Amino acid sequence: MTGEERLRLLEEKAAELRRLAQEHDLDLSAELAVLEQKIAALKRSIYAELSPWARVQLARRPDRPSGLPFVQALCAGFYELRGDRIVGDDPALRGGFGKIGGARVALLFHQRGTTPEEQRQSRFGMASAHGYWKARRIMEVAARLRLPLLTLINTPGAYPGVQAEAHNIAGAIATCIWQMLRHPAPTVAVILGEGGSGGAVALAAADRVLMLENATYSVISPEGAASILWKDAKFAEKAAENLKLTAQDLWALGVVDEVIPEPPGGAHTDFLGTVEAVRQAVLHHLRELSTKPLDELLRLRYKRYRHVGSAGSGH
Amino acid sequence: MTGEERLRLLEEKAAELRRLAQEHDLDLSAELAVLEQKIAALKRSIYAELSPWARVQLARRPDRPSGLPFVQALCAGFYELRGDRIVGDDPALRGGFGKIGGARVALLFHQRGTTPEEQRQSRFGMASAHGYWKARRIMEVAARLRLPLLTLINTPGAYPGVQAEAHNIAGAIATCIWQMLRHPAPTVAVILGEGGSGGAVALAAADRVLMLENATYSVISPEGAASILWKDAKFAEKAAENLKLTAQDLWALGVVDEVIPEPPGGAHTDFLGTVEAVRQAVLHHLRELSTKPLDELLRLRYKRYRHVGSAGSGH
Amino acid sequence: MPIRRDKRDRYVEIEVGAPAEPLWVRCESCGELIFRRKLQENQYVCPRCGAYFFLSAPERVASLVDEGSFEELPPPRIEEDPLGFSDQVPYKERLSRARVETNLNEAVLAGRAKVQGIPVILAVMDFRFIGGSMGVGVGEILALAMERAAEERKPFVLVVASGGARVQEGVLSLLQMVKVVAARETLAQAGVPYIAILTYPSTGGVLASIGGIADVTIAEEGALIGFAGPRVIEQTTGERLPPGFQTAKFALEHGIVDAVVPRAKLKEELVRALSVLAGEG
Amino acid sequence: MPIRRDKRDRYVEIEVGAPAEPLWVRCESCGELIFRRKLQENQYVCPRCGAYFFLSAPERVASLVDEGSFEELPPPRIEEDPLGFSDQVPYKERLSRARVETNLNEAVLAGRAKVQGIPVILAVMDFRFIGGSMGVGVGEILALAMERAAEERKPFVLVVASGGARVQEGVLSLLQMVKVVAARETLAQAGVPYIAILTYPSTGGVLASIGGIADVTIAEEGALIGFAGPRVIEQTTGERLPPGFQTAKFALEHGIVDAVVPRAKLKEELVRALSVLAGEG
Ligand SMILES: [Zn+2]
Ligand SMILES: [Zn+2]
Repeated sequence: MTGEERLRLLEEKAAELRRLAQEHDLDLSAELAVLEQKIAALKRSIYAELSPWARVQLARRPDRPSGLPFVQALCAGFYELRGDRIVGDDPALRGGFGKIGGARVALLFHQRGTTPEEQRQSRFGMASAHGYWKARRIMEVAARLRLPLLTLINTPGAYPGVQAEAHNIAGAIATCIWQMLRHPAPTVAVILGEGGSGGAVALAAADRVLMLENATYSVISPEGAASILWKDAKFAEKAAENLKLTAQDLWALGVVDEVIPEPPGGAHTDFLGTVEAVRQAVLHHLRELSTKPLDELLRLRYKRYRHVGSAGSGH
Repeated sequence: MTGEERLRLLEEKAAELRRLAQEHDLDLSAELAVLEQKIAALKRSIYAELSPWARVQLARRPDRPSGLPFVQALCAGFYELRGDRIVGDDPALRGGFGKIGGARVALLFHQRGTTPEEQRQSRFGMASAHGYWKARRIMEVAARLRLPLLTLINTPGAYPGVQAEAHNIAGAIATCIWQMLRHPAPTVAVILGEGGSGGAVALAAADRVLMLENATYSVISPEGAASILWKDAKFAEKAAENLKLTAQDLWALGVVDEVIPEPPGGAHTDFLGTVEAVRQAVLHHLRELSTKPLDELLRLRYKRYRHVGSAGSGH
Repeated sequence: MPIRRDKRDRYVEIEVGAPAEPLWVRCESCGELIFRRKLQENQYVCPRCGAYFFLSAPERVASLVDEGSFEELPPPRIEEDPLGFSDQVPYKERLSRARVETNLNEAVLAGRAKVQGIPVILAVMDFRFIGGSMGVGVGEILALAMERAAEERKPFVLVVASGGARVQEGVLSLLQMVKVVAARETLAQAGVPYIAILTYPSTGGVLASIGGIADVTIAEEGALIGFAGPRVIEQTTGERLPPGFQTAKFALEHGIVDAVVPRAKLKEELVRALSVLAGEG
Repeated sequence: MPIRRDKRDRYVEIEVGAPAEPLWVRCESCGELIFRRKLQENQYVCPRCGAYFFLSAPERVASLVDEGSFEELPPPRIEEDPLGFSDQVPYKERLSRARVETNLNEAVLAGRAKVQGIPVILAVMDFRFIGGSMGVGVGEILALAMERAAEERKPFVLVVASGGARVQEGVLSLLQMVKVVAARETLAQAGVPYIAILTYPSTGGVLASIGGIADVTIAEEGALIGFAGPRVIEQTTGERLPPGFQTAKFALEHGIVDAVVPRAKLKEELVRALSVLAGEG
């Protein structure tokens, strides 16, 4: 029996006990406490030393906290902006204004959807050219209003389609990076799930980059790397190890500023707890950044990215 | 016989004399000189006090100096930029870089075309949404390079089409006006032919606005005004008078800074002379503007447009 | 003052009637005869078919602000009829008539107001006043309102209802497009938010200037949003207009507006935007 | 090193051969066997059918600059193989092989040069070097070159020939996209012009960063310009690619580039742009 199977069995037992206790008005709290301790320990042991490949699977779960429900839970009063003012509105990349801890922020985030219908509609969070042109537009609004910018990233990558190319998705991504680097207020990026290549980095050129414990951030999907470099998609697991795409590895490389812990079973087991952990981390960094004058903020932002990967960088 | 008919007759006579002189090797220079003096005097008397409606006709002539040939004659080494980077490239609104009198400038201009094929292709100078989005893009490049901006206007108006609306032509025009007002270098607009409503004003929010003597600048075509206000397009001539659309009237209203004289027969009778007159006027204003620090330039530009039409403005 | 559309949600007839106040009004869309009071209670939306009727600027103000909170800004001094324009009727006479008919001084009404307690500067255009057209007067009122908003650091809210530029003021009205964009830049310089509400109609020079570059753009459900009128497009290009062309939904689908909201929910939507955007902290 | 396309100008096969120097080369497009010297004289364009062959970075430099004017910038010190990456071949070994095969240190060559007397900073990518991919080394060379251009107030010219990011450097290569955009901003701050020349191929993370935001963008006639490769698009979306998809002409028609120029006219085009843009006065 695998760890996950034993876990499921224990969880079923606990549910049964709870039902019994309620139906027959019994006090089984002691028994339940013991069982719940066992469950927690088992979860810890299962998820503590997850392989990169296992984290890739966790990061891709459709029930992973992200998208509009996440933003609505994170903010007091999210107000959405739609449309790039030129081509259309992309449901895969969303944005607007919200208040976090009383402060106004502009937000940009990927929408993957949880139901098949939602996922189809938002193309699993793969934003097209007009999604990134919209992001540019929203960044411009945020710049005018001097609002801090918060991005929440969860995408397999930018959408590879004919219309996307016709509307210059490459230029749109480059423009988003550029606009983020010039943003006249603090910027924080949080990678919630999958941080897939160009589609992720377009929203990740921030003053601070945070990652959830089981999120990934990579130049290419492990499957893609496997089929290009090993000429066989079956080497995805091996590619995942080589790519150093976990939060822990990226923290060690100095690419990520903070790893936000997830509950033992993964973020999807505790939506509100995850939201709260992200809120606290974001507020902490926004507060720190807000003490810096704008010119210093821009100078530090430039320095950070100018030297990424150069000898001597990292923690 | 009308003045124009007499003029044509005299010009035919002069041509005949020249042919005779050449074919038979005769010296007819004295006779020709007298005839040419008569022609010049007649032209002056015909064009000196043209009615607004007559100027509307002159401004619309397809052989009126403007567009790409004008820019190529005006500049040393015009280099064209194409495309809005999102939707496409509009042949009706063109732009790029050139040198005038040794100085680098960015240019934007309408292309009407002279042959029917050219006119069809550039929609008679009616630019669509992507034309104005391209203009925005070129203004952004010019702003980065701190280049003065010169616009050469000759359009019946923005293109009224389904695709233009779908790509937000209204927002594109508004954005061009906004971008011109923020341009971090001197800006000069020259109305060469027709300055038709929103399609013209999108490129006319400049530090200095110049007009050729027989150019027009109007909120609506005389025909449009006639059919809306008089419910009859036949009142176009009357509308033209009421609209105060001539260079002379607009100079008196303080909307235009300089009226550039045309040769007696109209700009189309002397392409290179018109180019040279425009070049001198543009250089004069650019030189004057270049002495002002940027913040004063922007302050004066704001003031000019903030108070247009308010009590006490004008010459 | 009903707004008519054809069955494919395209052609639109604008009728600005006399300011008579009959007890009963006929809905041009469904033919229903509606008790005027009832129509008013329903915010001038036909209770039977949902068709939108025009709202006057004072009615629109009342529908959006906290009761009694609207305080009009002092009107600017401007030179009227700068061109001495005369068509079938002298422009001065048109102005006088519009003033009598609407009980307004110009095609826009601007003032300080509170929206669910949030202080704003609000400007509302009135289509009944020479088609809500923008001449020097409208440009001046809008520019003053935006400058006030920038100074007082209050969000600027504009309700657009305009056919475009005021033809009778010639190029001076065209240049009001530049004036209002210049004033809009002072809002940006001050970091003050600007919310536009596009209604029926939002077209021409007003959409192609101040109406087209808000931070947040909300379309009322019954809005017409476009640069050129449907007739002009058909006549100039011979193109067939697609169903729903230039409707609020069309604008949303083409990325031109942030939301489409029924009239009854407009205040709620505005409050949602303002409560996130207003205030420094 | 021929570039192949199908008859509808779509599918493209990339073949980076060994650096052998046979006397004769076969054109994969028309089958012609061409004398190598002849091909070289024709700037690696098939004299029979006009198909484009790859140009190495040194060949490209020679084709654009005044003879003898190129002076390479000192190479940056960087940590190689930062992730200790190994697939079928360790990354270090791939690097060594590429260096031997190309006689280059990295996939880009940057230096000072003169183009018809106009001083520029020129960077040229080389597709033979691990697909012209951008890792830390390429990012660093490009960033240094742009900083030099900003300092010396010389136009920056970049010839793109890249399949995208260097996969073997993981996220560090992804973040080179940000690095080069940051350096591009220093050019903008200095008001120094940046001209990009897109060749075959200009794709992925290089096009979606430094390649996509030049002041002037010139496409070589044989270029492939796009974010995602044609195969990826077909496999992910099931879409049929239109004829001429992602060609230089496609990019021009969609407003993505300023000009399409045959290889033989590229220097002339560059001179035209530079002579207008270079210099302060
Ligand atoms: Zn009805
Ligand atoms: Zn061949």
